[in-house]
Amino acid sequence: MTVPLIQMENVSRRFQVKRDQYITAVNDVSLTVDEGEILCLVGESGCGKTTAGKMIAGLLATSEGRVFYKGQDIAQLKGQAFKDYRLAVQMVHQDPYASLNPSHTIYETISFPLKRHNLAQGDEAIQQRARKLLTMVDITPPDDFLNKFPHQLSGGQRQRVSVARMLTVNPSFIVADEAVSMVDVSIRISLLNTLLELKQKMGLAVVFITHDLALAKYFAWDGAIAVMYLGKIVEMGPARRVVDDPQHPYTQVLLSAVPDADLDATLQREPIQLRSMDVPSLLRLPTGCSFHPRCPYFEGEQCEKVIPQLTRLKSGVSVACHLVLREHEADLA
Amino acid sequence: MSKSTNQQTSKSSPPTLSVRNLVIEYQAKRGAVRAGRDISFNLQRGEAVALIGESGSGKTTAGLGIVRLLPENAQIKQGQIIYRRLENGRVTETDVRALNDRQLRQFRWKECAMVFQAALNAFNPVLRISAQFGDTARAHNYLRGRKLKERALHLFDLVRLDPERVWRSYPHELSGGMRQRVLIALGLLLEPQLLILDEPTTALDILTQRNIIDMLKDLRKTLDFSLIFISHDLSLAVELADRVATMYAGRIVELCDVYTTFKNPAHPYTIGLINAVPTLTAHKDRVTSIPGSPPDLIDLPPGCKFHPRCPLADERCRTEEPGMENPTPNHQAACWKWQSARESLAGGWEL
Amino acid sequence: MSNKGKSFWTETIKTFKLIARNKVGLLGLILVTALVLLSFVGPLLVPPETQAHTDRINKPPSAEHVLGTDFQGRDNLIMVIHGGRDVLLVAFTAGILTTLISVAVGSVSAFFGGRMDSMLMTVTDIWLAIPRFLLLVVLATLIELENIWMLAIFLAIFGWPALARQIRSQVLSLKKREYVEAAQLLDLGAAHIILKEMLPNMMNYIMIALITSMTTAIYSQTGLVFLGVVPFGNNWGVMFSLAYAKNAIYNPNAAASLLAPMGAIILFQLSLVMFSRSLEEIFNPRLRTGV
Amino acid sequence: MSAITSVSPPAKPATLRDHLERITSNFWLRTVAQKIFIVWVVVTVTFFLIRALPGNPIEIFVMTLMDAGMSEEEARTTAASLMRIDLDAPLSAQYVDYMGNLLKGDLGDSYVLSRGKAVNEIVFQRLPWTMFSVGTSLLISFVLGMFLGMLAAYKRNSWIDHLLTNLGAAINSIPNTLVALILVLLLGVTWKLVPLNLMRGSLSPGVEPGFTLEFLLDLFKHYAVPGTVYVLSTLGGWMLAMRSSTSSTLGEDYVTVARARGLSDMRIITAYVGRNASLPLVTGLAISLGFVVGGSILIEKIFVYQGVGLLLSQAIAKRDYPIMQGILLVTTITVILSTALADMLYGWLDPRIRIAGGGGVNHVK
Repeated sequence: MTVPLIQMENVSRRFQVKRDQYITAVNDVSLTVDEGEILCLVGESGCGKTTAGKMIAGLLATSEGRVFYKGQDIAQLKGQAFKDYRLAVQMVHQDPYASLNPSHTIYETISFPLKRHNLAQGDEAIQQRARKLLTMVDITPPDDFLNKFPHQLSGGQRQRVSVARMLTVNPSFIVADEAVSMVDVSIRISLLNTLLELKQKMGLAVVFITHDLALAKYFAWDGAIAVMYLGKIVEMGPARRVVDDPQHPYTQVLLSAVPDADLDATLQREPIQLRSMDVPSLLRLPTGCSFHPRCPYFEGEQCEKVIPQLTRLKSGVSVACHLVLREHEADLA
Repeated sequence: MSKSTNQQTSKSSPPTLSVRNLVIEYQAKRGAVRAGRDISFNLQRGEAVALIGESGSGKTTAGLGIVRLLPENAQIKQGQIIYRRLENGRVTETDVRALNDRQLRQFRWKECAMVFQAALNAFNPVLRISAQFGDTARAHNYLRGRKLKERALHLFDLVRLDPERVWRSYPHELSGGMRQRVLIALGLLLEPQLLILDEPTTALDILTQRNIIDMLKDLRKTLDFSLIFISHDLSLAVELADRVATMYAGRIVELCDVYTTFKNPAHPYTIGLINAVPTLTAHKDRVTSIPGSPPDLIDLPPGCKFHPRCPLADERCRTEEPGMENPTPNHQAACWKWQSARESLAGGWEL
Repeated sequence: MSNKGKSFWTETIKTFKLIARNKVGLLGLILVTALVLLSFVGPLLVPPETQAHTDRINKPPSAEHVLGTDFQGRDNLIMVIHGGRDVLLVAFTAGILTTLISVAVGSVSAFFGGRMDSMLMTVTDIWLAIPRFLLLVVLATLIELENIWMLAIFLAIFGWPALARQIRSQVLSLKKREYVEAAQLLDLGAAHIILKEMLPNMMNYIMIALITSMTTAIYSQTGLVFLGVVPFGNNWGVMFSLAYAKNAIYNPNAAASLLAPMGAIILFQLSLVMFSRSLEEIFNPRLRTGV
Repeated sequence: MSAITSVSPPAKPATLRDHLERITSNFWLRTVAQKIFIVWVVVTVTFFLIRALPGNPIEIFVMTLMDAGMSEEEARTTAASLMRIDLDAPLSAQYVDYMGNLLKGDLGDSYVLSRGKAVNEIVFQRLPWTMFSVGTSLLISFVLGMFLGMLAAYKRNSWIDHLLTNLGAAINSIPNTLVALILVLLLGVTWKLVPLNLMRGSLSPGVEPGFTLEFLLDLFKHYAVPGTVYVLSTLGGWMLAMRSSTSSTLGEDYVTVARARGLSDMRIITAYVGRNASLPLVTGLAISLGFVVGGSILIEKIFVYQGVGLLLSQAIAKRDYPIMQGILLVTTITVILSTALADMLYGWLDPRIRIAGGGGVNHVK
């Protein structure tokens, strides 16, 4: 068995909000991402998807559990091994207006990592490399952009520059946190396509964080989707299978609730009624299955008291729901 | 006074709102930002029109222009906004641009309520919800005291809120979705005949968003008002609107019913936009993006403003801006190639 | 090499152009420069007034003595020229020290957070809540301030808390910026992050902090001198305090010896405030690139 | 977290409420502890500075007494009794004694200004005057500054805005001493608008405090000019703060929505813009109180106003340490109490932080 590129093992993360109040943003999450693989973390705001991404990228420490990079616990990495990890795992942020430093030109932005890590020697070589990277992310012609400042670029262009900056260090793993949600609708797809091309060309693994299920399905067409709710993964599996045939009640509700640009599908759809409209507070997570207070298929004691474990079915989809697991008892992988 | 009265029956009643050739500009250091260019549309009684467009398309500007709430550096350069109130079968016509300050204050909210994008901050944080309802009622000599409270509680019930609790609350004690619903209830307080919703569900999570959409659908069935719905999200238009006005570079480029917009769009931008949005059901390969990026509103290209991104553009498109063409009486598109656009682009965006 | 030199000059010229955009700021800069020259170069050109002239005590301004003479018959203009150096040195030193302390406390507090943060902020809050000027006065009587440097240090110790709080919130918001996170991910190093990513975007706050602490230092210094708790030499503060003590305020002929040093102090304060109006323009990359 | 049992929708109110109340009590405890701590720091620092520094004031005082003809023993006993300390005890014991006396409210006796008179008696005689003049001025300047700042923000970039902001920044930077002297010179000497005797002292000779018209008139006549100085030297700060606060409030959505709701301008200006914009200034009120009280030492000296500031400047001139210590302590406590008052006011004005104020206002369901 090969070692996965990134593995999260029973990872939890708590944040202190007041003196003795904690919220559990990520709650006992395990997942693996192999080289060149795509995983979309999908969920509503506050479900912990960004926190999970930041822990993978090493920007946040875990409260419990471990994150492995190529089989090594990233919290234990030192020296060269840490440096390898640090540069191998990069992130694309959400806000194009905050991801680039307003006081540096595009050239400076790209040259800093090149110089720091000695990835190109001499002004000429650095310029050359910067041009090449900008071309790779479709910022063309690069010479028109090298001496510009971020505020002279459009949102989409800025996101492309962020991608180019990250490519300077030849990463093998990218966390893209809502990377297109603040970009105009008409250019989202081309930005995603650029990312997909780069992934193809450079064999990158990508964790794509989004609240948009349709976008997740598009991006992770051949990859996987993990649906998160209140800090936990409730369903995970091949992207198209999860979207087309959702198992977990939450995924079903979510899919039936999303406004979709498919006219026919939207007109035909029957909404599923929730038991309760209110999202539980992260300060006081429900016991048992966290979805039980809202779940349309709520069954009673088991849902209320026992935390369902994410379990793999034969179809390749993992689900954390007592009901589904009972129905599929025969199909457990 | 800019009001004239004429009698008409409600059956053949004229549109609630007529916007004609509205031009709005912002003053920026670099020059005039042409945020609204020649915007024209009618909103029929009881109808819902969605203004759809990307950031900078002028959709919010149009909404703010209608209630004359533009920021200080913006100005309505020309055009006409006619609002028609229907009461007991009589139509009262109001020229919104001609209203003085006092009349304008009365017009706002009583005739036309605008529910804003960032409803999270739509309420004064230091006043209870009850006080803010009271303020609104007092400003328009509407109900007072117990009657007002009864009316408000009834509205809270309509928008699926716990009435007594909300009435006593401060805004910060309510969640984002609740605040949005309170704001919609406040919008309905004075029984306006026109409601403008500007991105009412952005920033809310999906299930809350769904709840509000369903609630709005119900409200449209039970109450009698016309609706302008502003959004960047085509899929929301499907849910709520009767007709869609697609906006690009400050102008409406296509205007027709929802079904046609999706099934038989005529403007290349609309076609591109629909194809650029992935859906839950469509195959990955169906999705294609529009090349290039939206134009700079200070330095607009000549001719059709979409021509730099349009694969069908020819010399005429580059020099001459098309007016609204009529594929059918109820379908308008501002494109020289409206007749052939859909067919030409059927095989894909790249030609 | 030549390239670097050139870019330095173009940057400098650019900066001046930006200052010139704001007329008030430009005037401020000119006045500050003029007062600095007057106080530091002036004394080299004009010999000091070392003795009393009993024949011309408390004369109003005349062609011979443009700003009149004081209670000992000394020329007020010469006294003003020689009385600026100490005031300005204290202002600059205290200003720089105050800024250093507040930047250090503010950024350490924000950067490390946790216990360090709550400890430093508790100290800051305590310092803020005390009537500091009274304490300053009392302490000044206990600790003899022998020279201007000690006075500057003293003023800095009393001046930093409000600024430290501002710097802290600034650093806190910068720390959360995505480009700072990106720099962390790219392993660009703490020095790079602080100096290249955060500092340039804080410069105008720091400069405003510097100017505010300079005006505050002069403000407090004026008060201390007037109370007579910092005994030294000839400076603008001592001049007007002495004039006041000699009842110049009730003697129309002597008004000039009160107004001349007071005018100098006010002018310097105003020109600093005016100059600070330009800072926004100087440090805004948007304006720097002229788009 | 897992200790909380069964949560069925909707969440039960009681537990959340308990939670809030626990924080509340914590908050008050912390606040009170912090205030006491501040007072302790001030007292301790001054105590040790006065006694531990080389050439410490007490030794000097003893020497002065000996120069005046007392024997050393006599002099030391006199000093010790005036200051309520045992000069022969170690410093730590002196400190304990001193703190003990403080807790009993005994600040020692003056030893130069009016020898033998209890410091707290002297200080409390003067304190009302300073509180009156500083408090009134601060209130006037706060209200006026808020008004002008709002005006400037509403007329952003007009000539009146430029005039107000530049003027505000200017007077804000002019030392209050100079403002006072200029006013005396202009009003009293050059233009002769105000009789000089109204700028010396806090009451005319022969006027007795009491609820008489004569007293009140005289009080305000003497207060007018020094009051103006206080107002002027703080006005700029309030104005600039209010301008920037109002500007950002004007950009808030709820103001736009209030306009869309057709509310009257007056209602928007007062309840929507004004009330929210003034919130950050309320916290500043407490800090500025400390600042203005500090300034009173200069202003009262110039106007011979019979407050603690003047007393302090006299004590400094004569190096009367018990009085200096006493004034420092009393003003620190006053300022800190006012800070607490401002905090409470803030909590009352802003429902969002009312949780901290306790009481039954939060009804989170």
